[in-house]
Amino acid sequence: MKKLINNAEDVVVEQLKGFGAAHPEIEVHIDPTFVNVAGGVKDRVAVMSGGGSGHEPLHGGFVGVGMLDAACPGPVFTSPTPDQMYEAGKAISGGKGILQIVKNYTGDVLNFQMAADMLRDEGIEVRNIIIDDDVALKDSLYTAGRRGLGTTVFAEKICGAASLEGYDLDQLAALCKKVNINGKSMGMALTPCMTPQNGTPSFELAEDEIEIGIGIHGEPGVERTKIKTADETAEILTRHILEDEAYTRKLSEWDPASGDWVDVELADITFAKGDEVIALVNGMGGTPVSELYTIYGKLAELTEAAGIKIVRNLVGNYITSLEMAGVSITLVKVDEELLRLYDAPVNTPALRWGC
Amino acid sequence: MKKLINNAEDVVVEQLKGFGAAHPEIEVHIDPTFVNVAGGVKDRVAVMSGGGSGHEPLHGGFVGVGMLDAACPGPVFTSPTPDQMYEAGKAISGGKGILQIVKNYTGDVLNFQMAADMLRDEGIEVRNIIIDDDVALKDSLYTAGRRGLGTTVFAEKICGAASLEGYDLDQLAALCKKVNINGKSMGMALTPCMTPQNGTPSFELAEDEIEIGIGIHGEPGVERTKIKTADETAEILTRHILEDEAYTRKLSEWDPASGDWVDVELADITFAKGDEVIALVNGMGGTPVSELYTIYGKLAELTEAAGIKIVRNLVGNYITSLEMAGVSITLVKVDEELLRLYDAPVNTPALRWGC
Amino acid sequence: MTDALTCDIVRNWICKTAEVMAENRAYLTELDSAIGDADHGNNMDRGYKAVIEKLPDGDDVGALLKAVSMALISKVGGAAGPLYGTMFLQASKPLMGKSEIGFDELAQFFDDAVAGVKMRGKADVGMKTMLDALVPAAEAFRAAGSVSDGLEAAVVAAEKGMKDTIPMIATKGRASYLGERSRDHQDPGATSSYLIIKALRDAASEAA
Amino acid sequence: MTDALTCDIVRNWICKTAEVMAENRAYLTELDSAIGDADHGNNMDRGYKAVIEKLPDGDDVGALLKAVSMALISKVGGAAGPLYGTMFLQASKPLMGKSEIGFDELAQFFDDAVAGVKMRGKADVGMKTMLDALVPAAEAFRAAGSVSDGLEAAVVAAEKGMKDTIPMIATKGRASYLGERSRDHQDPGATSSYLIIKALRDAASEAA
Ligand SMILES: Nc1ncnc2c1ncn2[C@@H]1O[C@H](COP(=O)(O)OP(=O)(O)O)[C@@H](O)[C@H]1O
Ligand SMILES: Nc1ncnc2c1ncn2[C@@H]1O[C@H](COP(=O)(O)OP(=O)(O)O)[C@@H](O)[C@H]1O
Ligand SMILES: [Mg+2]
Ligand SMILES: [Mg+2]
Ligand SMILES: [Mg+2]
Ligand SMILES: [Mg+2]
Repeated sequence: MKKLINNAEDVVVEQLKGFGAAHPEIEVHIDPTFVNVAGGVKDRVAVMSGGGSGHEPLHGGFVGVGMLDAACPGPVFTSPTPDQMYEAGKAISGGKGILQIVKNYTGDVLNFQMAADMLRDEGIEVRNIIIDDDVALKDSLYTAGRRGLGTTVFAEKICGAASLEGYDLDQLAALCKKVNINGKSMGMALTPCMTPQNGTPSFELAEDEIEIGIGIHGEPGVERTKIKTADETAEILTRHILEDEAYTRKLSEWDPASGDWVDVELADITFAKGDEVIALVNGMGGTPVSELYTIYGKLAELTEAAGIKIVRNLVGNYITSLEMAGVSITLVKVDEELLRLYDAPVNTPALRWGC
Repeated sequence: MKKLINNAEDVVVEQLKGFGAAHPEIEVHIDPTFVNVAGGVKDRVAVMSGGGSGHEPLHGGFVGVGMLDAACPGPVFTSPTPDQMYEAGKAISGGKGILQIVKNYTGDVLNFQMAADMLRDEGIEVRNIIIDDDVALKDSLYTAGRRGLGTTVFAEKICGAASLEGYDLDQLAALCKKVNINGKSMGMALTPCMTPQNGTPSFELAEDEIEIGIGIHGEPGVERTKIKTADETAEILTRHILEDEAYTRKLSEWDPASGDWVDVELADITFAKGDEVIALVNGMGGTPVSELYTIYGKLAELTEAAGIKIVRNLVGNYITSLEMAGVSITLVKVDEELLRLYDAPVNTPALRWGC
Repeated sequence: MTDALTCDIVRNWICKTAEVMAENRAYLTELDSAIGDADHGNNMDRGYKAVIEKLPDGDDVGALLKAVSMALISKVGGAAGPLYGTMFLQASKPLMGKSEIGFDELAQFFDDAVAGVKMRGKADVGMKTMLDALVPAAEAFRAAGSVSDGLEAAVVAAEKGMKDTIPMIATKGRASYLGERSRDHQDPGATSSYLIIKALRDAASEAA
Repeated sequence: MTDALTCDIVRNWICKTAEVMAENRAYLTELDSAIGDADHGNNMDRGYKAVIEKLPDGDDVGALLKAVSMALISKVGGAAGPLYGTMFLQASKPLMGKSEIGFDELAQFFDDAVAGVKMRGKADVGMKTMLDALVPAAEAFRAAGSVSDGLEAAVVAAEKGMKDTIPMIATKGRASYLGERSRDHQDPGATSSYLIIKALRDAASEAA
């Protein structure tokens, strides 16, 4: 296994120590493991997220002014545990409550829910909003539901900006849900990846095979096909996203009124002529950014043909799977509110503008 | 060969078209091939660079406000040709002359020199400054000299800022040389890479071998060893940089007085206790940013032990070799002038702050 | 085999389980790589190592099992952490302060364990999860009428339930993303549940 | 073999070279991958394809060779582009307006070609570059005294010079980065130079 690591068992810790050294404005805690903006949050809602490691820069790279106040990294590809989120929440809580942004994987959801309960016992108000934007998965009745992909990056950016603007916890929870139902993603892989602990590929792919609808944890995708050109690949992902039908599902949410977790029904938007969107062409970690631009070129062509206007774009590695080669596309439909909050200044290790 | 491409022969063109679609503020020209800030340059020195493709984001990703005014991408790993630099120069020239920043590879140097002569014939003043910062190569008498690595990124950032500050061509040429003699780099590879044209690895590395002192064109390095830990790897690169002895060589430079190319002797600095540096931990393309942070952690430890202060840092993919897995380290000694110019606002696809 | 579980037996069960998870780390991870994300063995091994470190002294079975729950919750991660954590948390409650547990309490223990997992994961049998091993085991135990017979029956039922997951199409957890392609693979969580129950039987029979 | 090169022969030489570069594209690139960056064959093939497209009509040998130079400069890239470009540029100058060239002019052509490459690349024989094929070829041609004998001698000398690069340690160009490790590999540029000279001989002998 060829990796720049010291100790496979301890890889997240050694990486976080380097991360802390490079970014003194971010506090790194090892046991339990979490990172947060130094000084915590004053007088506004704190925004936090977390998940398995191996998706860098997500989430730690998005901790900073105008985005996340804290992130909890789990072991590679394994969701973090409630004690991490509990300590992170206590460290950043600014008296106005905490918004947890959670990618929809059973482990992440269950651990964040337990942490929310623990924080609530401490008198801290917590909302827990799930991101499930992976259109590769068609139904929620016979699966754990759509996974959280690139829309997570936009939820973190937009909710971070909104917290600075003074949104309260209810408004922020509603805003986060709004981003989620307006965002759709799909990914593919040219190669598998290898976790340091295992040292073997997460799955096997022949020299002429690719995996469509891949997740970000090295889990296989929904379809395996022969390798395709960049344009064909971009077209498959883009069409799935643009032609995705109305998706309705129940997501578990904390209900302050009843003081319990309730299943709330949510319906995604479907893209239509005239929509304005933010586009993300995301590398899985091992694909050169130059190749991502070819994908973007085709995406731009297809959205234009569909009468959809890309008003902002990101091309690069934002939510990865270690060294996996591949790409995912995310489109988020935006209105004046979402675009204003997206354009607001942000200063994090992996996303910066306006300051 | 698993790549997100359409046509191996045409890969740079398809990538540039996507690049142009993603960044409307940058003009993309296909024949001859170059990219430039839309509108060109008014009343200040224009700063341009270029080189073989496959090192993205270098150089095109650094075109924008406060950095490069134009970049000329050659075919993958092959330096661009004089007609590209000639047309790019004419497109951006703002009447105050052009600074060419050239990585020290025979092909790049010869092509940029021919272009400089062509532009001069058009009455445009041109200076051509070579970056040769790769400490893996010890001597210049029996080699083509040290290669241009990460210091190039800082030369482009700092000279771009200086042009906005109003430095004239002589001052800018002197500044670029100052960055070069204050910067040292060294890289290593865990895996080779594959150009689209060839579709075979640029060299062979066993499962347990790494290549130290690698170049960025898939050319083998200066030493092949057994795979090492991240800390051992970081230590090898850092020691070579910190302990590099005074390096003196002759570099070809245009001499306005004599109106000819002359060999000018240049001596690099050597690092010493008390120095302030900017550090770059650069991924070769296929290495996850998380692993780069482990390298940074060790680098920070070693520089601190040496009494050298890292005052700014960059950790990520800035000058790559396609999907090669590996890392390079660059340290640039800075004074008030270099740091001020480094901190100045920049807005390019790959480097942005302050605006 | 004894017909009541002393605190020492329970402690021994926990230690045996830790050993079993270490031995089967690669095996469970391999099962998870086929239909999941290749970490279940790593997660369970990491979790039970923490359990051993944090195990309290004394002869309070409930306290012992609560400590197991807390350690698993804070160290396993993934889906299995909260699920096994909640399982032990629920099941430990009625046993607080008890230094020995007989058939009725153990039958209740099994039922509470199942209830805890169902509550946390909103799943049920037939969805290709740990419940396919836990539920039949709980039923078999109660039906047997004695601790010794019950544990033997539970192991047999858990093993069968584990094997029964092979032809199933997963509808919960990560494996569900694969739909049809999740068929013909044994569920890692059902496998770790079987191992946990088997370790209990072994601890009890040794005590005889 | 003819003892003067008509413009048609020169044109035929250029076309033959283009064919040879296409045939040897993979071979030259493979040589370059051993001690360089694996593109020399791609560069030369791309360059000579452009040469063919841009070849002017008429019977001016100098104009023909200048066109070759311009096409190579703008399409080969790398080190070889400026080097071969300058080589043809220098060598074409004395031949402007000439529709046929004899021994003296061809000897001068060889010398100017060498001078152009030396001037641009600041290199000389023994540094494991194209000059190790070009220099001996130029000397052998002049020594032979006639075009036909000269070209035969030049091909032999170029081939020997090419092979002589194998044991050399490169001190110029990309291969020099390898130091000792550049030994035991044939220089790609010396190889393409040999191919160019051989194509000239073949074009000339066909004309006989
Ligand atoms: N909703 C659920 N209810 C019960 N068990 C579940 C549920 N989701 C997953 N599991 C169990 O968890 C196991 C996977 O555990 P693990 O691999 O540690 O977590 P993750 O899937 O997050 O990586 C599955 O094999 C399955 O038995
Ligand atoms: N300074 C020089 N003088 C003469 N020939 C050179 C010089 N540097 C390199 N060469 C020749 O150029 C060849 C490499 O050409 P090519 O691979 O096309 O360019 P690059 O090295 O830029 O990729 C070498 O094999 C060598 O023969
Ligand atoms: Mg997991
Ligand atoms: Mg080259
Ligand atoms: Mg798993
Ligand atoms: Mg080459």
